[in-house]
Amino acid sequence: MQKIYPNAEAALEGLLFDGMLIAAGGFGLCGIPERLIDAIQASGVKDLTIASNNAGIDNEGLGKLLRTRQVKKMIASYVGENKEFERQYLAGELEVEFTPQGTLAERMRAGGAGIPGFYTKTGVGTQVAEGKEVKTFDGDDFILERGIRADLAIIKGWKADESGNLVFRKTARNFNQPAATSGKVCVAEVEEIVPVGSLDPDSIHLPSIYVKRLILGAPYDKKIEFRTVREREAA
Amino acid sequence: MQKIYPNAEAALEGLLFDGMLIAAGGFGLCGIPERLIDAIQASGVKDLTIASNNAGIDNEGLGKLLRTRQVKKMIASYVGENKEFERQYLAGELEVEFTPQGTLAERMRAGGAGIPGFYTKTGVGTQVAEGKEVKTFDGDDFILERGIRADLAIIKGWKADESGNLVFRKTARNFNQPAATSGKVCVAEVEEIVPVGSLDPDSIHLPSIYVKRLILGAPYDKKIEFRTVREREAA
Amino acid sequence: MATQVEAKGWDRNQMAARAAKELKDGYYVNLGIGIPTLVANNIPQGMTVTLQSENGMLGIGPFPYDDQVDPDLINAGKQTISELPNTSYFSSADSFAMIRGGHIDLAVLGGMEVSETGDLANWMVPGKMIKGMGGAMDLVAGVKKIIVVMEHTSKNGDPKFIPECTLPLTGKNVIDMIITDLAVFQRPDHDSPFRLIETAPGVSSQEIREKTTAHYVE
Amino acid sequence: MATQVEAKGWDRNQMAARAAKELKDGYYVNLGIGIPTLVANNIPQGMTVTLQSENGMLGIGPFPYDDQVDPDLINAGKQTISELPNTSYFSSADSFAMIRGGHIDLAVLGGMEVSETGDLANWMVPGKMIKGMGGAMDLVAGVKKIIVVMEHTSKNGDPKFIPECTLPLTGKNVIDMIITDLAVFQRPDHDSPFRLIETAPGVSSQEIREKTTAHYVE
Repeated sequence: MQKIYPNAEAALEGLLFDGMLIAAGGFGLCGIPERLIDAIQASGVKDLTIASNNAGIDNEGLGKLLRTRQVKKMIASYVGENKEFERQYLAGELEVEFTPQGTLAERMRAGGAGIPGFYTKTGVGTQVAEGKEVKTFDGDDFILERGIRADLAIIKGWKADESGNLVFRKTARNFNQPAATSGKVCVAEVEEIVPVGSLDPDSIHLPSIYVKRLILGAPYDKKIEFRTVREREAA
Repeated sequence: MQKIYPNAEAALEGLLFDGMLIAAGGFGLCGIPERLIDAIQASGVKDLTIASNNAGIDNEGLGKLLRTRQVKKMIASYVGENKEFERQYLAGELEVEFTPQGTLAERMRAGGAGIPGFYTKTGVGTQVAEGKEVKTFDGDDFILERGIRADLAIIKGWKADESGNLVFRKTARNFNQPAATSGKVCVAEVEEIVPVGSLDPDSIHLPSIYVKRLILGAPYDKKIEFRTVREREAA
Repeated sequence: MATQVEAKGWDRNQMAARAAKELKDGYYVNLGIGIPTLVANNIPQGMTVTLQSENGMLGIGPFPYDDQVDPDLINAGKQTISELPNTSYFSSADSFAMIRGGHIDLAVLGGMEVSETGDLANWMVPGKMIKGMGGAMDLVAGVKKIIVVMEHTSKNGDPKFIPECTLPLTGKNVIDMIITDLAVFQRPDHDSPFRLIETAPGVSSQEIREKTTAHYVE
Repeated sequence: MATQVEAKGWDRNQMAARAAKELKDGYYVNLGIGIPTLVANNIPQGMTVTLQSENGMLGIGPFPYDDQVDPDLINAGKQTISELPNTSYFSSADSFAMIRGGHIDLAVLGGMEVSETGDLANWMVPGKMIKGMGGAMDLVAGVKKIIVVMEHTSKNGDPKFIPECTLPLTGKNVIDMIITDLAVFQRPDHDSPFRLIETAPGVSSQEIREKTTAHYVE
């Protein structure tokens, strides 16, 4: 069983179709599946619905797919820092389902865990609750949110072994883990592929069962949105 | 902020009351919070409802609390291998809420995650579904299950740092992780307490926020229910 | 007659071997206790099959050598086991997210009764001590394909593949394939009837008809 | 008058310092962007307070030195940060399980409007580009205690602590304490009215009454 593909294009072969739902990992530009986004752009697949916390920035991340008008709808919690997004949204060319960040993460996790719906207090009494079932548990109101089961999940990891066991690095884990589980198929790109047995079995963030196809995406030129630093005290 | 207590009795001080709901980690006799169970037995607290996958065996694990009649009700998925349990159950002295193993794990996880209810296909059309709301999502029936928010969670870990970050070892993780999150307060016992900074921040199974009190429970004489081995081939 | 049946049907290991024919390269599989466990010994050479244990492990290895027994390393049957190079551990919540979420390709379970519409009963007998369903209800509800391996008839000779289960259900309309000591039944989806696709050596279709009360096609 | 107010009220850092007085030893805290971030600079010496970042981190350290900037290590505001010896990382799903589940002791957020019944509006202005609520709705719904830090009045001098929010809500009946540049309001529970418990140096209760349309007790 070979999970390793030579490149992103090969790894996505046969998985893309117009109108599909894709779950994408990443938070801002941290831990985004760059190679896979590039290959989706190159494929020309269109009318995509994408579930992702953010929508990239102009010309970075999912911003690339917005620029080429391949996206019909975004399910996201925060879409600032993206002028083309703003233009399409205000022109009514792009549909957006604003979902609270935690609800979005849980919707992906639920979809991947066979849970079609769950109740949360997040958004009760706000626009987010409109059209949703409200149920009272122990005297408090909660709204019903739906699990997200994506046709495809695209994620970026740090290291994977050849069987597909995968680990993330620092805050680049973010939505990559729940997005991966939400996909009927998950394709992962990583910075390093290591032999089976190299990773600590107690410290696998994403067991191999979730990683159906894998590519080595390195080298990466990781982008930073806000570079904030402090001065070193004089010795 | 000192989380480390000298022993189980001290760590439980002020947390126990009659009629309380306790979530306990462990699977069979693997990864059970032995020291804390002993201290609960010694405290004499009674009318307990305990959510735990199993109920121990005679004189081991939660079996100890059954023997002393401190348990009013068990929420469990499998209670074999326990004669005293069987006796009390058949005599109507002990109430049991049988919950499918995955539903029990998810109920703990949900309770800890602020989710009072979720839908699952597990148990649809069976006795487990009796009295529960059924809802149809995309043509399939699901039943509503409730999150468990315990008054106290007791768990067994492998190592913790002094701030409460905790890791488990191999299959001893099991219910310890979801049980920990389900507790309004979680008390953990571990085999080793290490200085802050000793554990890999990418590999913490239970972040310190969940561990309110901590004891060193070592040395442990870990029990095995079914010792199964293979022969070494002759050289 | 019962002794005749045992002589000419499949034995436990042969039933497990028959179930193992349903494995495919790359499959992630959960095996129940009893005959299903024997499927692990019948994985074809060169095929990668990864075994899952509900208590939080992917990549179950064989029983350990005597000096490598580890109380922290057990399977869902609470037996000591060993790990493999591709093993990963996770919590029970994550384990059943995997199961319930449809990520496991195949589960092989034992059964007391299966109905002609694919209901399974295998967790309790009214009047006897209830031990609990463990993870069985989650497995049948979540795993992509469910195979039941069981004797064709009870010790009294009563059929176990029947029109409707008499025992409390583990799952409703969940079984894809039934492997008994005498025959194999399969259905392509959960709306279709089971079809008799195979009989054990020396067993006739006629004999299967006589020992089965469930409706099935041939 | 506006200039007078600024002269005699609390400045941004003083507002953050006031919020920091609500910290307790052992607290786990989430700080929003803007003034709330400054609370981190005001944690009393010797007190252990662990900061959470929604994107999956407990134990936020200070901004990194220039040569230690790591693109894989950012806070929820997408700023580069550093880690501490007690840091742990986890997924966004686990992060919000922590938030929604009531495990975080305190969150300090900015606000556009707060109603007298504790509603908060801070995520969108109709007619303007909507950027999204990010994690704000989850925080106000899940965290044990919510403090809003905001200017007492808008740039036009309009009160921001008002009878009912005019902007779309972030959360209904969720705020426990309001710290403005002029005063502090608090309520013991979500059924009680807010009480004016403090005014900034040089600010009278009379002035607060004039600049507040929300009902509160003194």
